[in-house]
Amino acid sequence: MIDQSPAIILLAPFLLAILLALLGIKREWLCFPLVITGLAISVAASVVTLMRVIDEGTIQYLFGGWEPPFGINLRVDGLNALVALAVSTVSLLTAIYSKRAVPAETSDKVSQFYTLYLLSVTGLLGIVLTGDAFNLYVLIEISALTSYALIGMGSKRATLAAYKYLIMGTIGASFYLLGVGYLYIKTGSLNMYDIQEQIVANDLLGSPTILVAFILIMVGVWIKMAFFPLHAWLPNSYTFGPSTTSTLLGPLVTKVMIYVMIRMILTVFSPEFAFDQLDWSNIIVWMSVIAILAASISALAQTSLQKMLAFLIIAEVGYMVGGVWLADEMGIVGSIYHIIADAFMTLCVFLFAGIIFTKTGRRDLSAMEGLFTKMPLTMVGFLVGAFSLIGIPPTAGFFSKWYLIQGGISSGHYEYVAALLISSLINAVLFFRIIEIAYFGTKPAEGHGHHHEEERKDGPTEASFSMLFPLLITAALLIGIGLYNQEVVAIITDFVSQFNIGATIL
Amino acid sequence: MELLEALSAKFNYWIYVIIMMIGLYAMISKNNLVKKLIGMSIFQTAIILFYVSIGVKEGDTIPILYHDQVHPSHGDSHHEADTGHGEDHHPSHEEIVANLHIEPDDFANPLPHVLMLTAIVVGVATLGVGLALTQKIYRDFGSIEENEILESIKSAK
Amino acid sequence: MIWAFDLITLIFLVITAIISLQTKDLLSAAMIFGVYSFLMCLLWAGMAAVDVAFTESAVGAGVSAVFLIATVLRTTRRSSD
Amino acid sequence: MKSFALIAVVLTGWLLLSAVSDFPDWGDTESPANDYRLSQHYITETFPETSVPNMVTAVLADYRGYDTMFETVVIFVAGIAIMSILRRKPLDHLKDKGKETRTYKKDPDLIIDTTCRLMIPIIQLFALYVVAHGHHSPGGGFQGGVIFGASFILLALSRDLQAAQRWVPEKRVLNLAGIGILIYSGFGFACMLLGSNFLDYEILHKIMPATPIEARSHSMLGVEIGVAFTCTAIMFSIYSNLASNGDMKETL
Repeated sequence: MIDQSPAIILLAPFLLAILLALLGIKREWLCFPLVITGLAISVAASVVTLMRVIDEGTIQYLFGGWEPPFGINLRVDGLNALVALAVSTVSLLTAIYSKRAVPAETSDKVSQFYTLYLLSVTGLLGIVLTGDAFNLYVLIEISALTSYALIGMGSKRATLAAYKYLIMGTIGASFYLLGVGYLYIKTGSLNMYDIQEQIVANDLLGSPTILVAFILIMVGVWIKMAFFPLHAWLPNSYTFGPSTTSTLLGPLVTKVMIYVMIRMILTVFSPEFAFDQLDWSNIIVWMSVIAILAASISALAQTSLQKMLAFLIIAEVGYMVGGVWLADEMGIVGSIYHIIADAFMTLCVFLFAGIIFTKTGRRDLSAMEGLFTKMPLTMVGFLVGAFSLIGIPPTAGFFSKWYLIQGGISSGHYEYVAALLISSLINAVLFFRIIEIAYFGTKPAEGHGHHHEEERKDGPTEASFSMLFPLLITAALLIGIGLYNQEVVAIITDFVSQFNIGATIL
Repeated sequence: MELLEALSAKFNYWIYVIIMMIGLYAMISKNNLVKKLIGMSIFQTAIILFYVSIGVKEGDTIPILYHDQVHPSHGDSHHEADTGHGEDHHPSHEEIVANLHIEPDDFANPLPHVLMLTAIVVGVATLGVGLALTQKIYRDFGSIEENEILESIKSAK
Repeated sequence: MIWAFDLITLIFLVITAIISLQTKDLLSAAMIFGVYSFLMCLLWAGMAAVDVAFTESAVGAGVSAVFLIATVLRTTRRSSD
Repeated sequence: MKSFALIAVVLTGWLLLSAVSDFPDWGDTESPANDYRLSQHYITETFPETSVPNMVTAVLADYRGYDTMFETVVIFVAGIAIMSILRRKPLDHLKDKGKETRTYKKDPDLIIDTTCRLMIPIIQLFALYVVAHGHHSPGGGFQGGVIFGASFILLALSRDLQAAQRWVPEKRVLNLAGIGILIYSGFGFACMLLGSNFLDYEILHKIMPATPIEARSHSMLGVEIGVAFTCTAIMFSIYSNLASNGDMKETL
């Protein structure tokens, strides 16, 4: 059974999604346990797989027993295994949170919601694990279609946001598909490693078709990850959808797409092609600098908590894209570490936003008045997430920024370092504003209409256990990933060092 | 005539780009939500056209083995006469394979076809979800023109 | 594959695509989209991609067009562009 | 927006066209895609390895069976997604009933009714043939499933939604779709339980009266039937949601 662990990671949520679709319609109480079972198996399988990868190196899993170029395989190395573990853990924590939120927000469609939820996770895990370029497209579409529906189940505005996401997402996925087609016409293969071998064997790196394929895949993936000028679909989708949706998709979709970008650059096109031959590093790092600054400043202008967090996601995407295109080993290590750290910090703040929304029914910042006294534990969880986003040690966010800045300095991109620092400063302003409202904002509220407020303000007491538990676990994980950053980075460095990125620079 | 032959060598690839750009333009610039979705379908079928064009070979046929390749006993009348009419001889899989001669250039490349079956299905799924969203938007906002919807959101604020 | 057939179908494809997107009446747009899909299916059948053509004739020209028409009848036929 | 769209489209078009001159000629048998061992293997080895003459079916259901499973899931997701977006509770529908005064109940037209009555069984029979004969001729689970679904759509179009729903009520649709995927993945999980990899049909010869190579062929048929179940159910489900605007009452 150990041999099957890479497949079980994604087949467990898949099988339970189908069982849930069959059994859950009439028995709503079954939904939640099934979801938790599926995701818990998935997390366990991810842990086993990660252990195996550390012990044995790259693992292959052949579907149908066909050798790679003929069949589809899962190929798990240090990068995949870590990201898969992060994805399955985040989705498990979100699922625990959803216990009360989903029946409240999608009253009569609980089983459909959870089916889509599990299939969305299946899609994301499949994207992370697969070794086949076309299979990646199919799974991108699964995760995209489920996202459209999960968002579209929200309020009136959410439907429009989902439609916009559908149009943009389809353009992105189709560009990716077209890029794979351009690779196929030149190499005749679809397996990522085989494409790489064919490119080298036939000396195709100078071919215009491969160049166009690279541009198409990059643009497609950038649309999907909401890289700054192509981000239009993201803020409204994550603001108006049900809170469980944004808690699941916010931390995962963009990070998984960044994983796809790294995988494409490192494995399919090779760093020599992407970084040395093209020499676009300067342009794209500047683009990411603009992305970070523009998104951070837009975040300052928001009055709604969810929307502010959505813009922060866009800024974080800028960090990671920039980090990868520093074309420096440390930068890429930092980006990969940031994928994992950012998944958990975004989860942390989105969980907080979800708790506030279910407790108060409001999305604006003033909903947080006086929460320190009313929901102390929730605020502790939130503080850890906020500190991580700002980059205060010993949280994971500090270390990921540390590695990114080191990469920026060693590759000489000081504009990127400056943008990171400015964005941290803006994050500090943003979160201290919230903390201020939550800490001091209680007095004016008590000032007027005390007796009248009393019954209404009864509502926001401490969040229920099922909501608090994932938040506190996430907060603990953030500190844990921060404290054990050496171990995590060792796995990542092990993976990245085989590409000799530092050596090829200059 | 030779000019046309030369033109037709890459003609498929040119036209696919043109159709795709028509679709893309509609997706970005059209105001009507249904029109955008029609544009999206055109955009996706153009990509399918591109893939299918990759798999074409000069003088090929459909990627299904000929009947008499797979069932040699039916086609091979001499053989039949030797063994006699009375018993029906069904050759085993190994026997057929041993006598099988397949010339790869006779058949179109099946791989793009397989991929595009998936892409067509994805296309209709996306179209369906898009249409469902359109109907929901019409139910909520009473319009399927993007600018009217945005105005009604603005005036509601 | 007969290249003349291919050429003519391709040109018709471009024409139907443009007409389908330019028609102000959405019901006709949906119908012409069905024609477009059917031409596409012919083209693929000509290129020996029978399975793809079969699927497209069932899915693209058949079911997709029905879905589009259903939506048009459930919303509105008029389009501003 | 229009000028921006034009610039984006022209740029993309130029980018795509710039690579066309680098492509191998259309129909070139020596092009990398056609000449590489991948497509060669699929053409020459498919029959020896799976005993299915239709290469597309074999590659679809066996070599790339994992892809096809998720393709079926895409359909399934679309069905569930449309239901979750559009479906409303009957109560919601009653509220705004006042707005719509059109009645959709129509008298069955004699010609349409009779034609459809004659056509639908034939269409369904043809759909079954397409599913079952996918190994030897074009067709398979998707096409057959869509055609079968289309026969119900035709029934709903020619009479009304209720007539079709007598055959496929909403609950049965969802169950059918789930069972379809369960059949597909069931073959995969059965392989896993017997100690092989997911979807490695060869191992199924232990529980099937067949040789390992025949086991592949038979499993493909089973898998295609699963696909057909899902396709039939979801195509009708999408139609009935879209045509009734989510209330499952009135048809077009």
